[in-house]
Amino acid sequence: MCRDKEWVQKSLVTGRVAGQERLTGDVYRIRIQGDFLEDFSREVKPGQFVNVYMKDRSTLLPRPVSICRIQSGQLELVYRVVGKGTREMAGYHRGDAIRLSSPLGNGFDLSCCQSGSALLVGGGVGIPPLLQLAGELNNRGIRSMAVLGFQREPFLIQEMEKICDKVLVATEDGSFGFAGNVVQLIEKEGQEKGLAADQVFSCGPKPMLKALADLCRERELPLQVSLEERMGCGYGACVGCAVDIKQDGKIQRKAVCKDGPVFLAEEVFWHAE
Amino acid sequence: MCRDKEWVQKSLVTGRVAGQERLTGDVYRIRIQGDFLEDFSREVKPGQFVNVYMKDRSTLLPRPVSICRIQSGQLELVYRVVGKGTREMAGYHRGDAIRLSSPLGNGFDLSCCQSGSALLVGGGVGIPPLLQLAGELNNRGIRSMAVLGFQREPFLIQEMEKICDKVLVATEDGSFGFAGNVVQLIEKEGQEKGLAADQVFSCGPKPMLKALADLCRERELPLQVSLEERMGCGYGACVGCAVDIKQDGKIQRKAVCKDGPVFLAEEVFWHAE
Amino acid sequence: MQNKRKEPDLTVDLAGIWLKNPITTASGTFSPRDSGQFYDLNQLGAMITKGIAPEPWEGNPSPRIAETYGGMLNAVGLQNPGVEAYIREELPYLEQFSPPVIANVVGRTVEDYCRVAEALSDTSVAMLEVNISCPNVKAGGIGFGTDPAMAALVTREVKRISKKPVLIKLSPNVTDITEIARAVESEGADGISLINTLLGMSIDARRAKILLANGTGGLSGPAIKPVALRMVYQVCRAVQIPVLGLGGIRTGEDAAEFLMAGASAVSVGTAALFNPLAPIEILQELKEFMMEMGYRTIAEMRQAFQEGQGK
Amino acid sequence: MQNKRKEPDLTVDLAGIWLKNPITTASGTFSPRDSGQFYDLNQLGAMITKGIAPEPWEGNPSPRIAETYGGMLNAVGLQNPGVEAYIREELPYLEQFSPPVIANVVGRTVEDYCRVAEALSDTSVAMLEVNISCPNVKAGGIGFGTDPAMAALVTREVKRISKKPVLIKLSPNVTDITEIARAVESEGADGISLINTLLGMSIDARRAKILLANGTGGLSGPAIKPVALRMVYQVCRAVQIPVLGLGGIRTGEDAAEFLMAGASAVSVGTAALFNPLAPIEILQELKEFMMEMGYRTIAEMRQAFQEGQGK
Ligand SMILES: Cc1cc2nc3c(=O)[nH]c(=O)nc-3n(C[C@H](O)[C@H](O)[C@H](O)COP(=O)(O)OP(=O)(O)OC[C@H]3O[C@@H](n4cnc5c(N)ncnc54)[C@H](O)[C@@H]3O)c2cc1C
Ligand SMILES: Cc1cc2nc3c(=O)[nH]c(=O)nc-3n(C[C@H](O)[C@H](O)[C@H](O)COP(=O)(O)OP(=O)(O)OC[C@H]3O[C@@H](n4cnc5c(N)ncnc54)[C@H](O)[C@@H]3O)c2cc1C
Ligand SMILES: Cc1cc2nc3c(=O)[nH]c(=O)nc-3n(C[C@H](O)[C@H](O)[C@H](O)COP(=O)(O)O)c2cc1C
Ligand SMILES: Cc1cc2nc3c(=O)[nH]c(=O)nc-3n(C[C@H](O)[C@H](O)[C@H](O)COP(=O)(O)O)c2cc1C
Ligand code: FES
Ligand code: FES
Repeated sequence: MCRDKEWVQKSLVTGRVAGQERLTGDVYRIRIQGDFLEDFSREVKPGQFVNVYMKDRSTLLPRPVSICRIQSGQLELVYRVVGKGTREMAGYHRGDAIRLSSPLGNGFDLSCCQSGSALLVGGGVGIPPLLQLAGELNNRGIRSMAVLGFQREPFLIQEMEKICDKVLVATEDGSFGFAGNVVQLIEKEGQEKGLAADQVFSCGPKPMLKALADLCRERELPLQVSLEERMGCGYGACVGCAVDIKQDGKIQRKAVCKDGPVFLAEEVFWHAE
Repeated sequence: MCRDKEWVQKSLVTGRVAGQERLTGDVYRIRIQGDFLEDFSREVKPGQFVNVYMKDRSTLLPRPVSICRIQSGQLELVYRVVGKGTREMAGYHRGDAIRLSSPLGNGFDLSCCQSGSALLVGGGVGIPPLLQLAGELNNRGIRSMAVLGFQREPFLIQEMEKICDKVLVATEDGSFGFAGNVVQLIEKEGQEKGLAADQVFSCGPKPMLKALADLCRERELPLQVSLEERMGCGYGACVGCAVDIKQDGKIQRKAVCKDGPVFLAEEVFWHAE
Repeated sequence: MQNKRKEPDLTVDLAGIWLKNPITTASGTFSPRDSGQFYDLNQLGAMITKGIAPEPWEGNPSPRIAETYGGMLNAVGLQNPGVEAYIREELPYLEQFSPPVIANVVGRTVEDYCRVAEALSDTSVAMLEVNISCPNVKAGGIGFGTDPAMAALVTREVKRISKKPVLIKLSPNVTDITEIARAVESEGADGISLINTLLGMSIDARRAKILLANGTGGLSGPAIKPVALRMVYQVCRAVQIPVLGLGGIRTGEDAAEFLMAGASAVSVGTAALFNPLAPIEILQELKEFMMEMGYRTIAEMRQAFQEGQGK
Repeated sequence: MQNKRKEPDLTVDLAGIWLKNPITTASGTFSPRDSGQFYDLNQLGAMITKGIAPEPWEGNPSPRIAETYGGMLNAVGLQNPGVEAYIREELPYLEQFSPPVIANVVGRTVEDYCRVAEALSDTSVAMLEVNISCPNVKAGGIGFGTDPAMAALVTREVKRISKKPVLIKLSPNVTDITEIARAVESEGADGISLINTLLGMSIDARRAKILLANGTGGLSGPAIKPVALRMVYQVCRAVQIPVLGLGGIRTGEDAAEFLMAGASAVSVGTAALFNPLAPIEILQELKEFMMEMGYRTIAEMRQAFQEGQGK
């Protein structure tokens, strides 16, 4: 709709739920079908997200969810149930309608990665966008290793293993893989085997990103992080999703939804929580 | 739930849609199943209604709908789509949940009708409660005749014909039966064949009820009318549904949901619209 | 935290009255005989009854109710049978139940309020809740609650005559709610209730008409919760007397938010209209919420909020 | 009625500016480059841009947004790049589109407002919309819009300096909106916009914390529509100057209600956040509504309401 003018590029679309499965605990994967996916897959960049609009009309604001991958004509989102909106999504069944936006935001910047290898660091529901990223890096002939952290039960491991050279897993409680967090795991791995990566990409909870940013600064590794913030519109209209970004020696308030969600870690002003 | 105290008699229940059909135009019949119907059918009186609670959480208030009949373990409601709530109901499918209250309000007073015959006058979606009433009169051995008015296409005629001795139909546009309104039809019928009824019961749009009230007063026929008003709670808590009732020489504001919806026509203070 | 699964202590003190839990019924949305058909009234913290005037009021003509997005408008116009009928017919019925009765009082003049307060002084009523959202007919119909001086005057006069503790129920349709709150505190109010409804209007576009017969009406329900919560928070920090918080409470967590903001107890209004079981469901949810979070008392929960906030 | 299927004439006059339809974008909820990715901006009646101060403002820290029942709270804090950047980067982009630009102006002092008004006087901006919901730092942070004298002062000074027509955008957080409306009318405002957001608060019960970093925020969206409509109705009857109505408009019928109540045009705010296509969908629905009801012009529709109401 409304693609008549050159600058009118985005739209809202209604997809159909092709399937839904629980990956573990309260984490679900929903698969969505629709004609629009042809356009989406042509344009989408790893790290972009879609707005999911709810049916419960008391909850008006969109829920931003990262694109996990688009495969076999299906858009896959992986999400954790944390509140009203995600609870609603978890109730969708095959055939139900789901209202979405076009892919939004700027994804990971891959222009820096023409060759060499990449380290992908994900925590919990920060992992989904890394799957799409791993696929894209693979397409470009860039080798990648993933370090994935979970509270307890892991998910998306097999999918990542299919694409990445190596996948390391950490769980907080040690129930699976390394007992601890991803940053500890990376440090341990680095000491034992050395860490060779030309670029680090990460998505996950803020404390994890912050610790990773410290580590990467020390090691002089370039790091891109995908941030989260509460949103009003998700497309750049309200400036509701501000993060503090250091650029040109000044701190500037940027919009996660439009200027991000991916930022250079060295430019992020990490507030003490 | 909460039937532990003697005075705790009412509840909210969740039924299942057993089926839904369009009767004509924008008039639908929904059939509802549920264990609670055993209680309902024991207690229900013709002319009572249920509150239907919506799923769209932006529309909070209950929709009052008359009980059309309870038969073969199913509660039947017949309603016209006029706005958000009834549009939602029309979208329910077999198996969907529907949230309802216990039967509410006072039904028609049948204590006056120990024998003899009754005239039932209904207009549009005022007809549904008359079906249940006709059945109850029938059970009590009281003969009834129905005069039913519609804008265009009639509905519930066959059901009424099965129970009533005679059913006369009027449509505004003359597309079916008598061309005109029910009051005109009653007058015509009365002139031709005489109108013998010990009691008149009616439900329908206010102008119809008012005209009928005038007619019945002239003919000295006792008339009970079922009224409508916008409701807050539907169970007597908010006094939102006031009608003016003349009692003991004074005009009193009564609650349609609790003191009605059925009132004696001679006691209703008919405001000029 | 330990004691995670132990039932919390829900008792609260509201201006000197002990309530077994903080859930009360908002005035005008509760009818003992009718609400009591859905749940056992003994479960309530307190029963707040509809606004009572010295004489019967017939209220406004219908339509009195309009649904709005996430809320409703009402223009019932404080229909009530008058204080004599209340004492004769309502109170004896209420006395069957254990929760204290808080009588909501309305008036068109200061004398009106005083007459009701006087008449209720020797009854079983535990407390008065004086609704000052009513228009003052002697001041050209300006609401008592929109002017600090008038609010103070009503408070002073009612306090003088009443043998019962007095809550003053504030109107939210003001520029500075803390100014009104301080005015009634300084005249001796034992506590403050807030909020009453926001003034609103509904138009039926298809009929090209104002929907309510009265023109405007009072907006209530979940839609107004953020305004109510803000005002409760502000007033709790502006005065020393206890606050009864209400406005849009629909869930146990909603109730917890008002209690965290500083309310001593809460009322459930519109939610009880669209769900007759709301008061007891909210009570149950509040209990479960406190158990899940490990709060043993309401005070402890409020404390956690104050410490988290640094205020 | 005849002409039932003929397209209605949607043009309106807003304080001397001709709009091809009454649908405009509410300030702060519209970004030309971003909103324009969803629909053709040329379809709009007018483009109202976000609040602009004389210097860049960084706004409040995050979280700035909280969802509420049927609405939302925002505490963006009027982040903006300042009037120079606006003239340099925003206006040239806007000039590509045909609808007039209405620049929303914010300030912390009267001088702030005047500096922006002056800077915009020789630009392509068609009109100013002066947001007086800002706190006046020289008056202890009291909102300009909550005091008739301060509202009048801003109006007088901005009118003196501006070569453009001036709408004053009122805050709804006042006891008597008509008092403020009359005050700004008497100082020469060309029109009035209302309403801005209601002051609210949100608490995250599970974290026992206030949700917004700023503490309070502005409530907007469908939840507030009844309050907005009431105020638009009241102000349209209190002043002679035209009114731009907004607050919770989400559908074509919502827009029709504000136009019936007396608004010359309307703005779509929060609805455009939860549905980026809202402005043009509302426009389409309004057109269809008018066709269905047989209204040929906005004035005819308003007339029908006034006659039905007897006012
Ligand atoms: C760019 C981006 C990508 C994301 N991708 C994913 C993903 O792939 N998988 C996943 O599980 N989660 C993801 N999230 C987080 C997800 O948006 C929230 O968990 C979700 O919005 C919560 O909605 P709710 O209604 O269940 O929770 P509620 O707490 O009921 O939501 C209330 C409001 O707060 C907002 N909100 C709550 N938590 C968050 C949060 N963490 N971030 C942003 N807004 C929040 C909601 O959008 C809503 O407006 C992403 C967030 C962002 C910003
Ligand atoms: C006692 C009683 C019995 C009824 N029985 C039937 C019946 O058997 N079949 C049937 O089709 N209709 C019946 N009605 C009317 C029915 O309640 C309304 O048509 C329905 O509430 C409209 O809801 P809506 O959301 O579709 O309309 P909307 O216009 O969107 O509703 C908005 C609000 O107005 C109220 N409302 C709108 N129209 C009416 C009305 N006519 N009466 C009361 N409230 C109204 C709604 O309940 C809601 O709160 C009855 C009404 C009453 C009072
Ligand atoms: C139908 C109705 C009637 C009311 N009557 C009264 C009243 O008599 N006295 C009073 O102080 N408040 C009255 N109120 C206001 C409520 O007690 C309450 O303050 C307001 O509705 C906000 O709370 P809520 O959103 O939980 O309903 C009434 C509200 C409604 C909806
Ligand atoms: C995120 C956001 C930012 C806003 N920024 C401004 C602003 O800069 N200037 C202004 O006058 N109003 C601002 N407003 C208020 C809106 O323009 C509008 O008056 C209000 O939101 C009510 O309308 P709505 O319910 O349609 O959103 C803002 C509102 C929101 C939600
Ligand atoms: S959420 Fe609106 S600009 Fe990012
Ligand atoms: S609708 Fe509440 S008393 Fe009738």
